Amino acid sequence: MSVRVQSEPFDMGAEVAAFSDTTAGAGAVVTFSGLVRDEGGMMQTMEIEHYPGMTEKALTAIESEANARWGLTGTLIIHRYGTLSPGEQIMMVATAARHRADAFAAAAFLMDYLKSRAPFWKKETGAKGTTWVDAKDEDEAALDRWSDQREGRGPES
Amino acid sequence: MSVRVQSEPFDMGAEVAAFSDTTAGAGAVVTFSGLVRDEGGMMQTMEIEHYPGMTEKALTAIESEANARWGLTGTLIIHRYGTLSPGEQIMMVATAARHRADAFAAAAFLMDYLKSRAPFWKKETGAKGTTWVDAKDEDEAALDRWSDQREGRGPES
Amino acid sequence: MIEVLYFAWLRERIGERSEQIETQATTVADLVEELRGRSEAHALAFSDMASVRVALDQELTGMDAPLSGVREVAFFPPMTGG
Amino acid sequence: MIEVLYFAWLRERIGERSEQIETQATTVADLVEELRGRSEAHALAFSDMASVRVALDQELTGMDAPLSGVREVAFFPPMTGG
Repeated sequence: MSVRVQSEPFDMGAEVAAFSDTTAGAGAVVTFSGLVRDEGGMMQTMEIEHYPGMTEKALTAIESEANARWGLTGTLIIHRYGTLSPGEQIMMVATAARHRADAFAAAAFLMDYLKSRAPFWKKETGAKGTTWVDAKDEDEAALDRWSDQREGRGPES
Repeated sequence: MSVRVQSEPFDMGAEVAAFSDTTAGAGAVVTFSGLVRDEGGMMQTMEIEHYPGMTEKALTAIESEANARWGLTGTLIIHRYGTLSPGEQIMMVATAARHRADAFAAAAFLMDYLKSRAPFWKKETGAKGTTWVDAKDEDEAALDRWSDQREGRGPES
Repeated sequence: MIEVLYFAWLRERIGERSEQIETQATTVADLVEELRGRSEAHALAFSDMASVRVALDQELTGMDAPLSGVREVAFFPPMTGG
Repeated sequence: MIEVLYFAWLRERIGERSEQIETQATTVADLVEELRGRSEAHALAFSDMASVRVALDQELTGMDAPLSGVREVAFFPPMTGG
């Protein structure tokens, strides 16, 4: 388990390679990375604000919950804050498990929780000015699918 | 869209980095990689046989179907054949989309089809001898969830 | 004495990152009522509570949560990470 | 004349990667019946058809598929990629 909150860019390729190397026994590794969309060249910058102290706690809690729900051999969360340009990596999660269904479910779970339960706020500056990104109803709704105590297991890897 | 079938190892980190760089407009990138499990040190080698000619066709068809079902900005499939050692990467898929639900669903779809519909066969050599890996009923069952013409859209990225 | 923190557009509307507040409020909702009285900017920031979330000592909670023993209260809009 | 290919344990049991076959069989099932007669190894390889899959000209199909115009027939166990 590992959580990093940083303003510096990270090297997705190097992170994935390092993560895969450290997950002994894994048969399946899933990664997700979120990028600043360029919106057809209309987006100029994205600023990400966070709540230092709470952010690390919230991410660690989310990661612990994923590890409690699924048989994982490794998890990683990296999230940036500060000013980002289109095409830049905002964040990534990685999950490793013996079987692919666990790795997929855990990565989707981490993302759903991270979207709506970790204290980050995005502000976009584009051709139309500067606006705070609104939370989406469907992101809140996405959490409902995890409300069962345990997920049923899917196909094995 | 890109499909590669090769005996050589690939550099997961470099592949992910290159893939992310080429998916203009993407907000979400999901990757899956399959590794040879070490089975607590009991696994010695894995041999992967395939059907040259049909393999590339089958993977391209699977990739085209994923692109038809979801709004993707990029897909990549790499699958190795030949003799592999524990911990080595067997294969990877990557999907890029504006929204995370599409990227996750497409990656899971590619994996489910690739498991049971691409002409690869695995033979494991371990402490107990050499055996062909049996297809799993749950892998066949996993295909059922994609039998609807189109998947409902999940939460947006 | 508790420390009240603001993030994102709540911070921008109120014009402060944090305030030290001496209060007798027993719940978050009581505290919000008090804060509204501090300035027009505060009143505006807390005018639509459907768009405000609260954390007590860095744990997400609800507006009816009790304040006893709490040292840090944070107000912010719904989170948009990922 | 069609080319018949074998993969994985079908290849190992039959002891050949491919065979050139002159046949009048009209379906895959007919061809399998013919192949069974070629040797004991063939008969053994095709003894449990629940574990055999077939592709005609590199397209996955079923045992009742017609052979007309087909140049390449491949037999193999259920696939285990990924």
